[in-house]
Amino acid sequence: MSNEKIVGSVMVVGGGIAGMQAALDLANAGYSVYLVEKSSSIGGMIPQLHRTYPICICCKIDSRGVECLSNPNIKVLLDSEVIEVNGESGNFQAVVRDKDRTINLNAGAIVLSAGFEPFDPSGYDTYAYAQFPNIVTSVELEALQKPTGTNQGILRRPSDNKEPEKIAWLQCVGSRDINQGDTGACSTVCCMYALKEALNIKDARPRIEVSIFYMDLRAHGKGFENYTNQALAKGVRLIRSRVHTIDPVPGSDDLRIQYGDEHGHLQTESYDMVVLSVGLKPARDAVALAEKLGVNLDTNHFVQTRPFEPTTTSVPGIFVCGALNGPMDISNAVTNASAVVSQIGAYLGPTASPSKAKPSEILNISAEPINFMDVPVKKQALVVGGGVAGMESALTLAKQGYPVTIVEKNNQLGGHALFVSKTWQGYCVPDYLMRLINEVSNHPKIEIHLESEIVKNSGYVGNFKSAIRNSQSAITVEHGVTILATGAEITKPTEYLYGQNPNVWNWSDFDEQMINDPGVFEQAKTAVFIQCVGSRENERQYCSKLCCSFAVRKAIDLKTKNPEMNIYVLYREMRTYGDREDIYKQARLLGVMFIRYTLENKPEVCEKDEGILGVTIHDHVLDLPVIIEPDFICLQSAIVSQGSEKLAKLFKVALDKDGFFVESPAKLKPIDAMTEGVFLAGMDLSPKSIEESIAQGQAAAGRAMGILSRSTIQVGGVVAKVDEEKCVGCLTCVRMCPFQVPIVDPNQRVASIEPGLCRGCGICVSECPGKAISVVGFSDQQLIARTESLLYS
Amino acid sequence: MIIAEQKPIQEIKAMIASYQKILVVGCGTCVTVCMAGGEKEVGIIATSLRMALRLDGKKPEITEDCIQRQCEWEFVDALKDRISKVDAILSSACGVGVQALAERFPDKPVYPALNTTFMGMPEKHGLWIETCRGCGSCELGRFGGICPIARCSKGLLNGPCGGSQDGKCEVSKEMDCGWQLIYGRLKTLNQLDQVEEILPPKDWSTDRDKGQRRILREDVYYEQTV
Amino acid sequence: MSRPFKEVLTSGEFVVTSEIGPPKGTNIDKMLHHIELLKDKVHGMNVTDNQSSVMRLSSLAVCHIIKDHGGEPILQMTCRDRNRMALQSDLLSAYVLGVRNVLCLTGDHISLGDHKGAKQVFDLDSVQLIAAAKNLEQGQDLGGNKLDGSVEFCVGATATPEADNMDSQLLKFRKKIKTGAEFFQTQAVYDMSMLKSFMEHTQQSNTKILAGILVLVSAGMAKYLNANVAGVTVPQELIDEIAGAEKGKALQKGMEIAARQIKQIKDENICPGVHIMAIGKEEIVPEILEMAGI
Amino acid sequence: MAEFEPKLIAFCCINCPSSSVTVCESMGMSIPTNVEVVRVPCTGRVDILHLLKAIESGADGVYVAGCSDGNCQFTDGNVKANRRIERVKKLLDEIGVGGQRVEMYRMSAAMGPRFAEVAREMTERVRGLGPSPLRR
Amino acid sequence: MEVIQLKPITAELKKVLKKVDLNACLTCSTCVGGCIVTDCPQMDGLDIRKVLRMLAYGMVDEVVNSKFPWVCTGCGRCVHACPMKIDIPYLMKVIKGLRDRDKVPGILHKGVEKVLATGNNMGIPEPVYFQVLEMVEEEMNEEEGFSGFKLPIDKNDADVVFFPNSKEIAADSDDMKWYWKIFYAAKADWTIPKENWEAVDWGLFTGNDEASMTLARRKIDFVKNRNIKRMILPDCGGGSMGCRTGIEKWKAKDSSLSVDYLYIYEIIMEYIKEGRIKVDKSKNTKRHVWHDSCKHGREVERLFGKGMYDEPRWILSQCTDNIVEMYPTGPNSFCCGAGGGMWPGPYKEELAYNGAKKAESIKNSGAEVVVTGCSNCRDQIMRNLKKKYNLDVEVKYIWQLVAESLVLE
Repeated sequence: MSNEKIVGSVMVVGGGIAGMQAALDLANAGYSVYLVEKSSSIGGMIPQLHRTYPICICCKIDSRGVECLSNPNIKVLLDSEVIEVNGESGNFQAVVRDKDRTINLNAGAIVLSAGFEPFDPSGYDTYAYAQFPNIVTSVELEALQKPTGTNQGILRRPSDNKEPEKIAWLQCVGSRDINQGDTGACSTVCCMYALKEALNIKDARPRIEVSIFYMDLRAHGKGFENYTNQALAKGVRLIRSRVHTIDPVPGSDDLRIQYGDEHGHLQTESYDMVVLSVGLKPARDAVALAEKLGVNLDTNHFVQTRPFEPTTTSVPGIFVCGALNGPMDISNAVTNASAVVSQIGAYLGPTASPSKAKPSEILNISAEPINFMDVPVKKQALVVGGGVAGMESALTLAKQGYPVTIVEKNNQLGGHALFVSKTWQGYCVPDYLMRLINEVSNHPKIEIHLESEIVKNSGYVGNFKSAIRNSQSAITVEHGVTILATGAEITKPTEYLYGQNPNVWNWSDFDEQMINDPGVFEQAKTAVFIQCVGSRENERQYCSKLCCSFAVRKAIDLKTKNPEMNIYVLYREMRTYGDREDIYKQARLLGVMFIRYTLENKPEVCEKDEGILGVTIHDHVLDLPVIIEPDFICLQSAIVSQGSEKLAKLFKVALDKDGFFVESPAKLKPIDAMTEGVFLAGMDLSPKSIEESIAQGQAAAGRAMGILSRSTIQVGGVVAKVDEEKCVGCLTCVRMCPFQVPIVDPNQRVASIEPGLCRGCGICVSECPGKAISVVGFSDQQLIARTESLLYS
Repeated sequence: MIIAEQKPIQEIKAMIASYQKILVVGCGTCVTVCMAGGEKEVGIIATSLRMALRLDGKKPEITEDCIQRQCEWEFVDALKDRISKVDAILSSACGVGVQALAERFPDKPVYPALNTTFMGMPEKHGLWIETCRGCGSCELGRFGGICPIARCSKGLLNGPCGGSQDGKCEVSKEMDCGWQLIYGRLKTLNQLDQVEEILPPKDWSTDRDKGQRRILREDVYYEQTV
Repeated sequence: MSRPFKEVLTSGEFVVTSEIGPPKGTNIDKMLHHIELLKDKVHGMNVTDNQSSVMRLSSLAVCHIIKDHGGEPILQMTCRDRNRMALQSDLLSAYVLGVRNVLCLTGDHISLGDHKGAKQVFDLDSVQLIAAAKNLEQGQDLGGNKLDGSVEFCVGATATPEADNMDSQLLKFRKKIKTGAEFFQTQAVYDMSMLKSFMEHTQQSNTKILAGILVLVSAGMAKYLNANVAGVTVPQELIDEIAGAEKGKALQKGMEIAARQIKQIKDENICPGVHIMAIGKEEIVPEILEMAGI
Repeated sequence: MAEFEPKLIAFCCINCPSSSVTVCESMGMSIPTNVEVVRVPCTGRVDILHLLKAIESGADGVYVAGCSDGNCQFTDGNVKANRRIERVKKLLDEIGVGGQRVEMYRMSAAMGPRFAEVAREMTERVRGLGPSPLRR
Repeated sequence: MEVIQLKPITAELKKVLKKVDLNACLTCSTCVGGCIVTDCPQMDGLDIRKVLRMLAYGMVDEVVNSKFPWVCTGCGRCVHACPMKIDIPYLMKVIKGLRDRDKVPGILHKGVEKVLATGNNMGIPEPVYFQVLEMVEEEMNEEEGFSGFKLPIDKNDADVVFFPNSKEIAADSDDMKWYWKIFYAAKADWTIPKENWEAVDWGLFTGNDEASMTLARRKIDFVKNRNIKRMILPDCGGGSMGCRTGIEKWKAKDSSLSVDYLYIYEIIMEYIKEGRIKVDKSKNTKRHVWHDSCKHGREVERLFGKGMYDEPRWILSQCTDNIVEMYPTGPNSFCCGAGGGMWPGPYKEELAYNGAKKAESIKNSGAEVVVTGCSNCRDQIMRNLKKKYNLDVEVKYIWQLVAESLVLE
């Protein structure tokens, strides 16, 4: 650890999911934390929700709160408000007031994580929210659905306690609306939460009809598309229309919705309840505090961060994470919180020693005492992949003094970002990338292996050993943590005359050209961008996420250079989520035409004489074909996994059906792999933009700090053990373990289970046909004895 | 590996219903791996039988054991003491193991808990397929390593029958046409010429048609002298 | 009066054969009616051998009856029910009963029929059965023993012009030709373009291909064939055509289609002949031939 | 005669379902006293034998309370358990005890009263089936 | 098949359309769902979203030649909820202005020509105008309580000026009495112009900004020349909108220009509040409902910051205790269907269709008396919708209600 570093505590303002995560990660890395929460409990928004998407964490949130409250390194200040802050980065003095006293505290860094508040829809006179009891906000609906609520989980409508039969959701209430909603931005999460609410209701009471009125279905995140398809299959109805007015049905408490359908006809439907999917607004108090601190806000009043520094505010030493930074979902909030921790770690030294892990609940219920073993931690990291995510994580850890080995399969660092000219905001990527590569290449703690790959890995958290091989040599490194950031690939389109006509570009080639010689495109009279090329169809039922923003950015750049250019973006759903909505609007205002197509009605590209391109697309509004003769076409082809099977096997990380790494099923760990001590960042998890990759890279470093900052790590406990005498090497355990822990070494012929990796679920024990495995504390004998004693008592 | 599957509990029960003391013996080799008769399954069979018999008003004593291989005298012999205390043996081994027990313990009735099915392997965990018929004269070299005897439902040697469609057998759409597999593999290996030759009718004399087959290895043959 | 089938095959005439299905039982009245009806209209009557693995009166016995009635029988032999001994023995028997034509097939799997628990044989395959017949012609049995008195057959085999696995089917087809098959009766064909492309594979040999014409009796049958019978594909337009027929006229429409196809095969000289299958409705064959102008 | 009170064993995952127990308690809902809970790290740990033994030892019914779909901490321990429960049902049907005495329930903590509901539901079901034939 | 022909929008046109960011359109259908014209059978499948899309594609001629902008009443319910706040009423007005004047539907352009030439839309000569006024004046004098009533024409230094509407002069002259009675009862210092008195502004309805400006200027000049303190904006929604917009535009051109104006509601409120007139609630026991005219409410709010919602309701509450509300109401209320020149225009079937939503609102409210503040709205509801949609209601001007409730001392 570098000696010149200032040490200090950290003040985290806001005790929601992001604040808790930041506090816990900091505490685990040895920082004293003040967690300031203005309400009387921590947890933030999530405890108000019925369930969370895509996996429910409701049952975990309380224990997380308990973890914060009981952590010796965290001081939780409830009912508290920050009154005043003086000083500067490394040495802030804050005045915090709770119900009956004023506390002065010192902090080396401040984390703003006070989240959001739901938009108040009273301003929409057309939706008459205040007027009719059966129009509720999505947040109120969560409360109505909650099993601990007054209705004990049975949804009843407020006016007469009747169980509703038909419910409608109206999207974008307080989002994407500069008129009554007063916000241009998309709130990012509402499409998914509405789907979740609808699906939950449908699951509980299949006869209830659920409809969602929406503009663009923003199912851009990992697994979202799949979830949407499930919802559709289960009968959730999606209606593409923004509703003008909710009318009462005379003589009843029902509500009538008249809407313009996709063909411009008026449709009328009655509902028992209407849910307004309200958008996310930055928490007012937090915004006030941010302003007091001199922190810059963005156009939508969220805390602004610096280019390429997704958690750094305009004031040194003050960081932001969670929805105060902009609408985001839980996993992004958690990721950003961990990223903040790593950024603090890069300049501020810890004041305490890492907090010890609490014994888990499994231990409390086991039938025998559990023993652990302390094993020293190798204070070194291995980063696989030298793209943005990998480099950011490596650099962050190196800055804290930990040696890092980067293994990159290509002959240079940079990864996919090498072909990107600008971020969606318009920030110059090549400049940033060169800076980052220089810093990484010249950092004394970072060792870089280019054109190399990992060929072997063994060990467990704190004690990994990996073999790195290139064409000349093979070396072995020992490391306490592993960060996988191997990126993704771009498919080559197989349609739209790609490869047949020189003016049909794939977007990566296109953007590389934009870096080298944008003149090629800037003189064009007409340009066409086609979205979702190979995404969201056939075998690839997911959204490649960044293509919408990409096309919009490029259209703006081209249109700015050459306002006379006619630009057409042919899309299926515009997924410019969050602030990206601003550039979507900017592009429209510049005259870029956006034409929606469906899978049944895909654009047709043909080549006329002399290679002139022709595009036919059906205009979704006029219901007529449009013929465009573009000078070039840019295809936004799908982003796919680059074949991570080998690495996945080596590091015991699961792959999803699309070939991307699967994050821990322990829910609130979006960048932890299933194997402890292995972290995932960047596009190998799912397609994402550069700043999201940066955040994940930094977050991986933040999570890694929790391990590297310790001198020893505990191994053992509730783990599976193989009886070698009985084992017949049948491979059942190998095939059944969700974490690929057991191995049958061909030389040893029996299974072995590394206690450092085993999670103690006991699945292999129950599957083993030879009864050769048992799990400490939960053996067959113990469980059967317990059963019998209960029955005989 | 030998693949077997459990008989229905009622069928097993009917066989052993008249006995009071029964030993269920598992085998730790093939049938453990194919999840039909290892220690775990022995437990399930024994427990199930106890319950089934109790419902019939009986109170049998059913004990459990599992040995490494029921097809080896040494392992079988180790059961001697336990078997002497029971009225009947239920073997959850393959037919080989059942017969081994029967031969070693001539005074105890032995019953099979499994149907021994075929030689094969798991295609996926929990799905086993037959791949060898043990015909005694292996011609796999000619067929690209895929046996037409075991994997063509008609055992044809000169090409597929007309019932092959979409790569599947006429018997079941679940079953691959063995000949399509052979053809595809030989094509990949660029060895299609190997099947151009018209094969004469197979010599089945190595099959079991001459009665129980035996192999005697002079170099290792060793007459046990007690 | 019938002529030897072999003679017709080599005469260059357009060859027409039809199928005769033996009854399940001993009542042969209907079958005899069919034989009488067809014996002068077709060049050969092909008797199925426990077709679809359903046990029936034996092919050999029926062939003998046909012979008695003045028709030209073609004996179907499958490899499912007899081992090489029985097959050879039956071939000898056929010869002495005056049967001169034999069609060698593999046979359907036992599990498709009405004796699912029976032990199936498949000691020989169809190629080997052709070889066995040829071998008998040489005065030898498969055991290498000399015969006292040999046989002489016109040996046929089957092919599937619309098979989806054409490559591997052609492998066997070539072997059948090489072994000495003199004629082929094909699986039902509906798509003439596929038949044409199949015929390109036969150019080098002297063997005669008789295109299989399976008369459709309803749209349901067509759909059943598509779904369940390997190597048969009824094009959608034919299904539509049949489905579009007036009520009660589906069979008539099916006959029209069959006649049209036969006519096309003949007029365009696609194949040297046809083999008509009118499962259980053999009485319609003469009318079809008339409609086809034969 | 007093109403038959079935003895039930519930194998309960310590994650969502156990939280559900807590939620039930916090809502003042009681879990029927005839239900005995055996906690396991994951329902993936529940073996066929455990269920059979419970029935053999005199339980009138056994059920497994696992996490809801897609919510298993160990990816799919609940799914694996479910498959085993299906086999136990078949076995018990064959034996004559009746497969209905065994059930798998999936629940999330958010379903709160669900645990108590399930306990009552299963109790009712088994009450309807009567005492285990092995106890008669 | 018809194909969309892509046409670049001319620079000139771009300038015209510049004020409206029609490109901001999200094609979300909010406007379609809120527009009374949607699904009108006579529109050949055109709807507001399609019209915007056509313009975005440069299909300006097609839109200009279509009926749509003329059937659109400019009610502003679209822009009220449009998430991108696209000023569709303005856009429709601009498009109307692009139509060759000889192709302007019906009598609208002729009316404009007449008002420019003669001072009123119908070209009523001054002697006829005086004749009518004198006749009504005489009749007023005969009514109990109004003897001695004298019509103040072209009076200098008056407190307020009131503009009649040619429809009243030509056919419904009795309708003027209600105003006059109020002025009389309040002992108001008021006047009515001799020339250029037309309240209605068909320049607004035909996209003829120049004419609209001229009409506004005439009113300003009258106020200035006669030294009138305050101008009562015409009751006609379009008239008031055109006039007020014109005044603001003239003010923008000449910062020294100051013109005080107010709505009829405000002056009546003033009279009641100051006790200058008294009204008797007991006379009006039926269920009354207020109809919000778009161009007194929503559009005024949007363009000038405050709509006349509370003022008429307050007046109503002075005249009766039996008041109900329609739904939707206030800023979201439906247009009567006759705005934007639809009432005098030639599209009668469309006129009826346009009013369907309002008729439904009225029916659902259960009201027996519909009170309006715009002559267009009143005529549409009273003379058209009542019959077309079987509305069993009375329709009254708000000043009628006040006049009928007056307690004369």
